[in-house]
Amino acid sequence: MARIGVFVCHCGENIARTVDTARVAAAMRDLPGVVYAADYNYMCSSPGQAMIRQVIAEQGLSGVVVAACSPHMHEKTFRGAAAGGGINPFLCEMANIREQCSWIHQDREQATGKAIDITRMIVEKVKRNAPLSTIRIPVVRRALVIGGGIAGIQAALDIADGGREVVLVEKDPSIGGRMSQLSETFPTLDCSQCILTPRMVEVSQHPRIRLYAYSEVESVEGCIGDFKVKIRRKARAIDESRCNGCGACQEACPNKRIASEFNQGLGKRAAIYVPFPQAVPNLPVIDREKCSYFRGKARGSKKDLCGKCVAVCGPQAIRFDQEDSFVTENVGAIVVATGYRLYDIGKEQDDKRLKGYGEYGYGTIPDVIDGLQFERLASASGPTSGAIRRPSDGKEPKTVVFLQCIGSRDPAKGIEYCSKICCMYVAKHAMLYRHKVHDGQAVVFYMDIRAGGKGYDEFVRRAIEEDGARYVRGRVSRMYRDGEIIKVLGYDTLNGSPVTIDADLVVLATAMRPQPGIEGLAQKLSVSYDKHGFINEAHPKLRPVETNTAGVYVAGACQAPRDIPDSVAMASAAAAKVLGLLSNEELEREPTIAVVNADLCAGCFHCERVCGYGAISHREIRDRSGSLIKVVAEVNPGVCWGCGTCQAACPSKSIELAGFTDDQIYAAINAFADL
Amino acid sequence: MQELRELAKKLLLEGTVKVVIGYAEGRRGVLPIFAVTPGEAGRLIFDPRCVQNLATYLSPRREQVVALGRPAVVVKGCDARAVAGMIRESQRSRDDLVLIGVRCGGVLADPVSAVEVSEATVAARCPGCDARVPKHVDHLVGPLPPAPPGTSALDARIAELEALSPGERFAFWRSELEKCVRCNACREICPMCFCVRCVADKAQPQWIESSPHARGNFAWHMTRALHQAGRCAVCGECERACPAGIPLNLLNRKIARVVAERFGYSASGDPESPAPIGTYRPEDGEEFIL
Amino acid sequence: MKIGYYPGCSLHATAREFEQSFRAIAGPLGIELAELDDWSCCGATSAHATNHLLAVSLAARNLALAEAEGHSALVAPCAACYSRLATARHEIGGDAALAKRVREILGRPFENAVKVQSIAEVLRDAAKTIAERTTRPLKGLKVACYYGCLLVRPPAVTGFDDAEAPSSMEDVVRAVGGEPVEWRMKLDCCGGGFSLSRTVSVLRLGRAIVDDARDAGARVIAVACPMCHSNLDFRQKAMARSPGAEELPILFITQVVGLGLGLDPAGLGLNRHFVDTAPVMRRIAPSATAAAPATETG
Amino acid sequence: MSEAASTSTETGQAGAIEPRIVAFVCNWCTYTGADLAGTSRIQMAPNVRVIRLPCTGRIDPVFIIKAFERGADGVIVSGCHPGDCHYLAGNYHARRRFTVFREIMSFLGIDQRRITFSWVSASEGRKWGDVVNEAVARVRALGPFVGYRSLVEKPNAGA
Amino acid sequence: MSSHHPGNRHTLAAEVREATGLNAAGCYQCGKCSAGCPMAGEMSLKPHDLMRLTQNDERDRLFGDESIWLCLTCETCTARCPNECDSARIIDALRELALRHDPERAPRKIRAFHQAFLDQIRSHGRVFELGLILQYKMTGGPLFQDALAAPGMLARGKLALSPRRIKGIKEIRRIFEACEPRPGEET
Repeated sequence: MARIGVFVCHCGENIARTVDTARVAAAMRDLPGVVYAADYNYMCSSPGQAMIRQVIAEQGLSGVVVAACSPHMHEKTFRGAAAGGGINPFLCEMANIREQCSWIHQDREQATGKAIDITRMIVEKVKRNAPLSTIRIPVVRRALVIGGGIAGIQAALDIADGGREVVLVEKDPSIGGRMSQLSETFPTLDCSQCILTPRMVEVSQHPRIRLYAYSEVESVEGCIGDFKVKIRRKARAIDESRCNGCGACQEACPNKRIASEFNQGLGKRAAIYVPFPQAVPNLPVIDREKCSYFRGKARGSKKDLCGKCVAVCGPQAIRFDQEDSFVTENVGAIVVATGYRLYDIGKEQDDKRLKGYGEYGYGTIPDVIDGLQFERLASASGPTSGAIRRPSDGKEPKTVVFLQCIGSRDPAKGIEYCSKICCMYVAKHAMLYRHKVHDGQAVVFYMDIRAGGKGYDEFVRRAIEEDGARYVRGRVSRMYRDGEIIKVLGYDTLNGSPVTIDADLVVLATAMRPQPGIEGLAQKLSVSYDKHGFINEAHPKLRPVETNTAGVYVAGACQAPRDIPDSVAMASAAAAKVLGLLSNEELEREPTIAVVNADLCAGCFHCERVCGYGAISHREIRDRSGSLIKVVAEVNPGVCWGCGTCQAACPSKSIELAGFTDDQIYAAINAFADL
Repeated sequence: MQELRELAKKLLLEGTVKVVIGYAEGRRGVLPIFAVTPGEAGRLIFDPRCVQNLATYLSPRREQVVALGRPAVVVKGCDARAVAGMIRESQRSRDDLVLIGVRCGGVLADPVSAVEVSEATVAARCPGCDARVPKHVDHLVGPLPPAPPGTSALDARIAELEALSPGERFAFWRSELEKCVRCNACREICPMCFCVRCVADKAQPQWIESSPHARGNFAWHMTRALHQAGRCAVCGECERACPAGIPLNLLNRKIARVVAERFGYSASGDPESPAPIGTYRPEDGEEFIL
Repeated sequence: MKIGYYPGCSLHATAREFEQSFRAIAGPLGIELAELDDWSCCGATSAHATNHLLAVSLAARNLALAEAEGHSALVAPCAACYSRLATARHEIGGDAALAKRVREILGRPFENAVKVQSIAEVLRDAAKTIAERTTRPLKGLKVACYYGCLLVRPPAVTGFDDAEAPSSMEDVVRAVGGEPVEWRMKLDCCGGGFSLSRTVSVLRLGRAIVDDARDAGARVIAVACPMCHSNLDFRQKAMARSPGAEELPILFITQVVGLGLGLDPAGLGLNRHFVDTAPVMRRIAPSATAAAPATETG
Repeated sequence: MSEAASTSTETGQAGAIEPRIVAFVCNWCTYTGADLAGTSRIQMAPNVRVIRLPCTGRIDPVFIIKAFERGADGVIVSGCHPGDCHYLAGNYHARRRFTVFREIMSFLGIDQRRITFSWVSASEGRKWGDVVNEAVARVRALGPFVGYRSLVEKPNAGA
Repeated sequence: MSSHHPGNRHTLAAEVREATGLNAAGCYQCGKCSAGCPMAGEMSLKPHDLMRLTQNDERDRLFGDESIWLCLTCETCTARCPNECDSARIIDALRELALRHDPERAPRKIRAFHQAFLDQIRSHGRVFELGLILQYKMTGGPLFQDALAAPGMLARGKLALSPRRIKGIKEIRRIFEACEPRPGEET
């Protein structure tokens, strides 16, 4: 039989003015199971709390109800007092007779009646409260970082320097990401590779970083503190232990006419290749689509296949028979940093909402390129060794037109959002161009200049005032090839006249999009993403680097368009979160979580469908002989946040939310009318 | 008919399945048959009298049937929906089932007295059926009979009820639900009622009053309709099984329509299609919310 | 294939050769044209420029007629009529209130169930048949396919072809062995309805189009719109021409197909044009006699 | 027949006593909003008893049935606005659940004016007051819901 | 008369929205429409200006200018508008509103042409082009300008000499009446 103590607070005049607290206490005294009820001036005062502790001891209370202010105000206080009195804090609850009674009513009679009802309902609930204890989950104190761009590199180094082991997974043959393709960076115009390459080397040499390049996350199991991640190591067809990175193989390769990904198709590479000289790891990879050995093999041709690379490889590192292999890593936290790609204006799109730009030639005009391609043209390590030459005929363009917002802020053919970095890199491009082609004219078509950031607007002004970039406010309606040049038909909305420019080269600042396949990865991690595929942060303001899945964090341009400083800042923030998490042996969580009654669970998994946290897993129940009886739902206490949506969704009520069980709520409803 | 029997025999002989669940001539009309031998498979029939939804025998609750081993089951379009539902809710895996779809021209409201489908004899749910050719089945047998004549009496009745005032509807259902004796036949026959312990039998706390008065019955039938939303195949078995003759399929059909109209969802035969309850769209309608 | 046919006013007057040639080729291509009984004007620019509801209703009347006659698709060769009918269908389809109002105004059953097709769409879909039936391949005839505005814009309404890089008319020209040229102005407006009310604009726009086609090496411009045709054909004389530049015949796409099918030029109404079409015939006639027997066997 | 008349067949004597209303609200938005109403001293009808739940996603329609059985004349269900769920999407799931349950109740003849659904955020104390007052007014007009409670009795001529 | 308070439901933008369901506020003045407009050269107010003035509720400047009447509805602006504004449709609506606002403001020639054209439909159900040309020339079109053309047209059998009236002419008239802007809709 329950032994409940009820403490009714006057809160000075705040409650007592309109509620007859003594009558409330008296009414409670009449309830079965209530062994003590009293009213007092200030329950939250130390005498008030002492009173609670004392009564618990004297009366051997099994539950405490404090009828006072809102639980949001003092639940912690009184649960502390209850604990002090020697009972489980979750056996103490508050009846809100101030904010939701005395303060919103004047009629003393009605207010008192209502206060009695409110308190009675809580008393009935507390009779059915169960002691709960904080949940503790052991933490595997290592982290996984997905993506080896600048964000991933920064996060990995910060975590590793913080003393924790890091597993870094990169899908391409080398880390470095987009930043390694850039020539200079705004707003300082320092060389991108000069600042990035040392970081890449650091990663490769760091004792606490395990790098899996040319690898992808295959599957993820477990939860915060204990993820089991299966990683696919794609076959390079190279024995990494033997290869010394001399590069003789790519010299020997007969097939050197393949468009280079690193150079955005502006340069060529061989079928066996190191993506770029500073690649980390400095290992070649064989492109099986293009390699004549593998193609011959695929055709099943019998005659001796090409092996020129094998012939020249001193350490005998070429392994045609190599196949994808798998490793499983156990980590406690995961950082997603998969970065971005650029919108392609071609007719074929991977998303039906995107249309491409017919008015700009659907990408069929050779001298219309995108921002990353221009980076490669301007880069000293690029196909033209940094000389600005146009793709079609290698001539130096004297007039270069830059178009901003291509695909961005364009719900009709692209995406509605602003890609954020274009204003800055277009200004940078205009400058670099002028620095390299002194008699050249850069013309920029823009809608707005968004240069918020330290030294950003000054940078854009420099492009205009010192480097003579001509900024025209307006979108371009159409452009077409006219012999040697490209006719660009635009409009200057500031002086109200049409503008037609004969351009030698056109550079499109195309929108930033998340990497293809991001949805697949997000689903493996059960993190949510927006309709564009960007990973959703847990809270847009207060939890910017967390995701809806505990233990999974996000950094860089896979969350939204970001420039380098933002990405690095985010990466360090995520790293700090990870280090915080990994600083504990165990992590503590609120005990108000869902629990499955395995006997009653029919395994329909409605709970699993409504659980946004992916806290529900399948558990097989077998008899002694080991044969399967049934599969039931199971709640992962590390992942459940206690919203209780699963319980309402369960047809047979076989899942219960601790602290808000059906029994407790039923009791409250039952008690609401004193019939 | 022959096609069906040959197929069943073949499946049994080559050991693809251990039992074929189908319809056969019984003493007092058509009965379910569990054919385990080619001989028994020879008794299989399908005609408008085959009203039963055999999906219910796939429920894990039916231990004797489970014990027979891998089944093939004869399904009409509506029945196939139920099977899909059971698969979606992990009661059965698609691979350990063989589905024999039968093309259907509607079944009889009362298979005992009538034999031919006519506007007068057809089951209320059949006219306007969009699943006369079962989808997502392994085999499809029989010719496609002409579509059942007329329009659905169910929809007509629903429209009548909706035209009434709440008070009048309340009175109508009160008079209907007072008849319910809580024999649970509706639950027992329903393929989707596979809970180990039905919420109606839960005692601690007892959400649904167990005594068979109208109030407990309202609670039961409202809860049942809610739990069936988006799962019910509107096969009408519950209504057929009800000894009190309560028009349960009115409610089933009504809710199926709500789910279709509000969430653009219809219980198709596709196990892959998501359930409408348990998913959501941010832009779902909410005109009833202040 | 039987299809509802909405000629529109121009095809019974200034552009009667458009109708004449369409009817002439329909037979050989196995297309049965069922002209709507008692069709009325689509409302054209004048309606939608001044009274939207009127524009939609006038067009809708014809859609309703087609529905009543049991057609699933309706072809409107005149690009302007096509645009008005398709737009009405689109707007009514997307606006229940408008649909209701239009139904009241028409006072006849109307489910908005008829698909509206342009001539370019119909001929493109028949390209295979056209190629098979071609007896007088237009070898070496350089054709500039002119879409103008209403055939492919706005994409939300038309949608059978790419709004910025259409290809359906080119496909048709290729089917009859002609040589479509790549040019820039194929989507630029000719001045449309200003033919009478603002001739200066029409001449300016028309000239740019004809010049660009000529520069691109075209010997003839193929059109699918009576307004484009009269603006480019009837108005061409009045356009200033750079010395030495010869006039450019303007053919309806149906006439181009007709020539390919070996039909008699007069029967296609080539004689009705203001710009002399003889040069076209001279270009293709020799190849025709050569090609005829070859294709008989094929 | 008119709604008022119809409800009388369903409820018996209209407007006899003070209506009793149960409110099922989520802890993070509406409950906090109700607290704000208190701190802002926004006066409202005293007929509502609040039951606090973590999230609207936790609110099971059987709560409503039980409330009516136990003498509630009306029910309020309120939580976070779409997109504001403190958890992830509890309110979205609740919205679908109640979209269906409303139709069921309405089809069975339970006058939907007895049930109020609302989104009330932590900052909408004023709105909470309005929701409460309007709900009370609506239910008062309909009278006590004896029609439902009395389902236990054998039918009398009136019902 | 319409007040100019933003948000007032009688603003031009609000009326456009009522007539078309389109939101003129969607225009962010990028000028792509004006850059591609074949008539922009002849317009004193370019397409994006028209959108701007609509947003600002500057009726008098809009309706006092002939630019809206120079739109050919070639739909280039609509097809290329990055923010899906459908300017062509909005300009149509502006013309309609302008006529209600003050018919005399519309350029005589263009108005006369539209009038003549609609009269043709009203009286025959179809457009009898010779009649159209004649009426148009009478009611304001430049006389004789195209006189040279007509014979050519006739010679080529391009002009019917006598109008043909459709059977459903009553229906057409009814449509015209039903679509007359009601006084209630005047702003």
